[in-house]
Amino acid sequence: MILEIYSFSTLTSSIDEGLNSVMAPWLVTLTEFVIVGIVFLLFYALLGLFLVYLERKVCAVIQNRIGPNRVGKWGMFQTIADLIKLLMKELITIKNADKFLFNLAPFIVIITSFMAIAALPFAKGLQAIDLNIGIFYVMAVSSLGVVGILIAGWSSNSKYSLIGAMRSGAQIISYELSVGLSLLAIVIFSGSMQLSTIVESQADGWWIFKGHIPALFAFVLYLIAATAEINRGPFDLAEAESELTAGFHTEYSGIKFAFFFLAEYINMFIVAAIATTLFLGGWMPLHIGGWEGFNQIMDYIPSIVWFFGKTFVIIYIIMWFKWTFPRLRIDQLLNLEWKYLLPLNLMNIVLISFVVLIGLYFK
Amino acid sequence: MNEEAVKKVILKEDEDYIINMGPQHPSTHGVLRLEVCLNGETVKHMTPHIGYIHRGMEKMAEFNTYKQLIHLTDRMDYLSAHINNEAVCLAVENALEVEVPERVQYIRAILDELSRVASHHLWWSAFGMDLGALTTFFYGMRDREKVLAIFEESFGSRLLHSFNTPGGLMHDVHPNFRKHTREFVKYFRKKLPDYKNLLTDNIIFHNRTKGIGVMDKEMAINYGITGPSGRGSGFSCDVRKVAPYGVYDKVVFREILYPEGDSFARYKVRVDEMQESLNILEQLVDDMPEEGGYTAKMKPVIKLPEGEYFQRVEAARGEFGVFIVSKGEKYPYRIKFRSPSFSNLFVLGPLAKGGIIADLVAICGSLDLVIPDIDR
Amino acid sequence: MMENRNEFEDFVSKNIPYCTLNQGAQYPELIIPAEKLHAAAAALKNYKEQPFDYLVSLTAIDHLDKFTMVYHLESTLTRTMIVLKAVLEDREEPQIDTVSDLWITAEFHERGVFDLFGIRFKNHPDLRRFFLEDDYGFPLRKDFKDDVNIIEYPN
Amino acid sequence: MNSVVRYFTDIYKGVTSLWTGMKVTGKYFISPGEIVTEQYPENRATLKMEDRFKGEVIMPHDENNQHKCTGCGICEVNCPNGSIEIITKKVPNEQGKMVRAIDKHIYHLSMCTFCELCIKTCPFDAITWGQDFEHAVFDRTRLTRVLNRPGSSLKKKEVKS
Repeated sequence: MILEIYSFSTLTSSIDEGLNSVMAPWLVTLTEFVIVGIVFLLFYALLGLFLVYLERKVCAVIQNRIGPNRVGKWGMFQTIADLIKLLMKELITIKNADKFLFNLAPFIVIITSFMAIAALPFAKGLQAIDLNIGIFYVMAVSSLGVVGILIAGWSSNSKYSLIGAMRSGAQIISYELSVGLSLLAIVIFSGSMQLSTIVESQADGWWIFKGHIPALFAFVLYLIAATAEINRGPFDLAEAESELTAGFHTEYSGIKFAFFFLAEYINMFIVAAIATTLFLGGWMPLHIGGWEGFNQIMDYIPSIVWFFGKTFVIIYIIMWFKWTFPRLRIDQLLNLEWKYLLPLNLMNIVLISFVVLIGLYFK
Repeated sequence: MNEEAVKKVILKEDEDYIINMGPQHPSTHGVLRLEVCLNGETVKHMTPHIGYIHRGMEKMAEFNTYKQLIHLTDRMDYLSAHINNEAVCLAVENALEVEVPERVQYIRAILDELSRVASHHLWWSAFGMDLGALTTFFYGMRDREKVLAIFEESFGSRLLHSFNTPGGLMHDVHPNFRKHTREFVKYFRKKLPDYKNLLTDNIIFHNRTKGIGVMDKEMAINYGITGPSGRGSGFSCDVRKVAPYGVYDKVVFREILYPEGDSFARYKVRVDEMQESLNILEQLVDDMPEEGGYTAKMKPVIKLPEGEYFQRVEAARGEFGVFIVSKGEKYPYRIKFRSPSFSNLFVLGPLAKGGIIADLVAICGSLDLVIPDIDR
Repeated sequence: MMENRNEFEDFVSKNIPYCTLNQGAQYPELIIPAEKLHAAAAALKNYKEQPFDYLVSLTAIDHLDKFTMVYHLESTLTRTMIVLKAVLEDREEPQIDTVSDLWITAEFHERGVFDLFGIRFKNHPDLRRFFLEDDYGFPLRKDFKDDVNIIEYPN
Repeated sequence: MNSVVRYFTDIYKGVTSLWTGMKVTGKYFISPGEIVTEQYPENRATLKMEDRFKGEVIMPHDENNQHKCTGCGICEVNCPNGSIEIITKKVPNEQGKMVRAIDKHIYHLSMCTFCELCIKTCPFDAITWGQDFEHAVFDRTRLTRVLNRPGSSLKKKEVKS
């Protein structure tokens, strides 16, 4: 089993006890809220900056380039420089735009992605809130982001933006189904919707191995559908820079644009983290039955390293999609969902139910 | 409201959802404005607006001598500048009945094919990018750089090398020219499978281009669509075959024809043409004579005998024609450039009709328009 | 260039009797008066043995006393190229029939010619300025003076 | 049944075609091979332009501050867009006769199209291409240059042996 020294529960509980000893319980809750909020804000900003940097480096290597290399060693501070630039830029007010909604939209997008992060189990004992319907919550919250995109497209009084927003709406509503169904596969396997329970259930093997073919199938379907849901890769129709210049955020500038940009990358992290948690064992190390020595070595790697390692592998795959494929057309995109992904997913669910019922998976 | 009035309201022009693609738009590849009238995402009709970089080249050419106006033709289709130069040079040489050395003809043909490959490289890159495959851009540019390096070594400039002059070339090619051309052919043959795997065989790419913007042969001829776009509709319009100039009657090559007439056929024509150009290059480089000078003897001031001269060549985008009217002076009396992109542009409207915006972008990319070539 | 020249001459003398057929330096030239243009063009387009269905180039020449419209036509069947010339005597208000109903590509070339020469094309579906503003003048006419950007070329 | 088979073969073909595409980019990710990026300001020292590179028109001067330009004005006539202006003056030669000599050879780099006609037609090979390409300036007038250096004079023709 995973080593106790890497568990964050000792740290968190000691903070809790320390606070409890000096102040009233309601004040403790409030303080903890504030601490968690600040930690997540910092994490959010740093992660977003890092992901942008990572994407630029990955695509540069794929395209025989060097990528950012001016600010700092290997261009490490390039994204920070970009952020400072975006902060200093003018916020252009759009003529005849719906001012209130126009300003509200970036916040909706960023808050929803922020909320989804709260339920993710990052490491043993490091989870802000462990809901008993964790998957359901994450899915529900992350699909709220489309509301922000729709509002952004509608309120900015631009024809390109409106088309982009409408595309995005159609896309996310349909791909939501596939994402849900492929996640349902693991819910059936593990018999729980609580993220911590799902992770615990993978202590002796990840679901992608234990669930063999149907789980692998669900994983692939999830990857495709999730890429579509975050408006990325070959499915970036809402932005589609060669058709709609920049889609729904055409009219945004400065930090408001940065919010959309950041939210897109955080959403990528969220879907990768969900895939990690559900299919690849979350923060669980790689264990192979019977190889005791190997398993023990794996245990020495901290759980947080496992989690982020797996997440970034999936993030790399999503980036790999984007930098390889041409963009789909809107009708083909919907065809792919309704004619291919959804039927396959439904078949897979039936298959999994049988597998679980007969007990054909590795326990 | 009665039925008539309702109809009127629905069909009212002001109610149309009109978006202006361009003059600054990533997929119009220059200052072209497409006024697209939409119904949802479906294109109801599309009107191109041009003239944003009209420089009056035909008027300017009336005040330039035949040697001076060569540099103007560079600035039309800047991606195959050499071929445009050659058209004017051939027209003047034919008018004066000057025999240019065989070596010059070979060098010109090699440069033609190199320009064509470089131009198709850029088109391939940009077409991939139009469809959202961003990596193609860098792979295409990477390979194009090799061609440009050859140009730079011999002519000192990469894009607008006014290297032709009536009677021959400005100066001799670099001693390494032949070697580097051979190296490029070898290099690019190795890279062609990447092109195939990355885009040509891709299922998403097939879905985006197959059956999109179908133009039959009749339509292509009627609209005067030439070059790879015309040959994608089965219109045999390769000037190198139809009216051979230079040494093109001495080399063996295939005119690429695809009868389908959709965007994918146009794509295939260009990709196959790159390969065919490599075959031509191999033959030309082997046969190119070592001796023979680089220019015929020409008078310092060229005066064309009175008359009208028409010369056409196969540029990378289609048939490039020069029509010179001379009154026996050192300046042309009237000069007309028949540029391929000008004719090719206007089929975009009929082809895009009924498709959606993404199709419009795909068709526009597959026609391979160069805007300065349209505006002149 | 042209193998069946005799046949072509017969065809021309039968169907386009009002034209003068020159041998020309490069291509055979048919010179016709402006008002007969459309009939001649239609006859050439509908010539059974070698239909001149591909309009390569369309342009005008300003001869100071008259305009000449020049049409380069090619037959995609036999790859024969001819030049059709229509002479417009009236330089003040030049008018000529459009051929855009025969070759659609002519519609755009004619718009270009209208823009730069000021030749009006009768029955043209959409005759508007192409490159320049509406009040610019016709720059490819030899007597054009640019009042705004006066550039004198050193001749 | 046939359509079901076709449905699954379609999926199979599509996935394999996507995988071949991903293999190409994956291959370049693992072994990028040649990196095309030019580290421009850093590689100034090693950046060597081709000998024939057309950067600008220059007039070579020898160690005695002498050039070969006689001020004949052929380059000015041949320039298609008036990038060259020649201003001549009269100077006395050894015999005391007043002869024409170059005062200022003005070259407008901002208008030059690099067509090479001036260099090609110069009967004395007085001007040639310079390889400098860093012409970015904040003021356009700084692109107007006087090619002959101040105080320079015409080089005497060597007697051919």
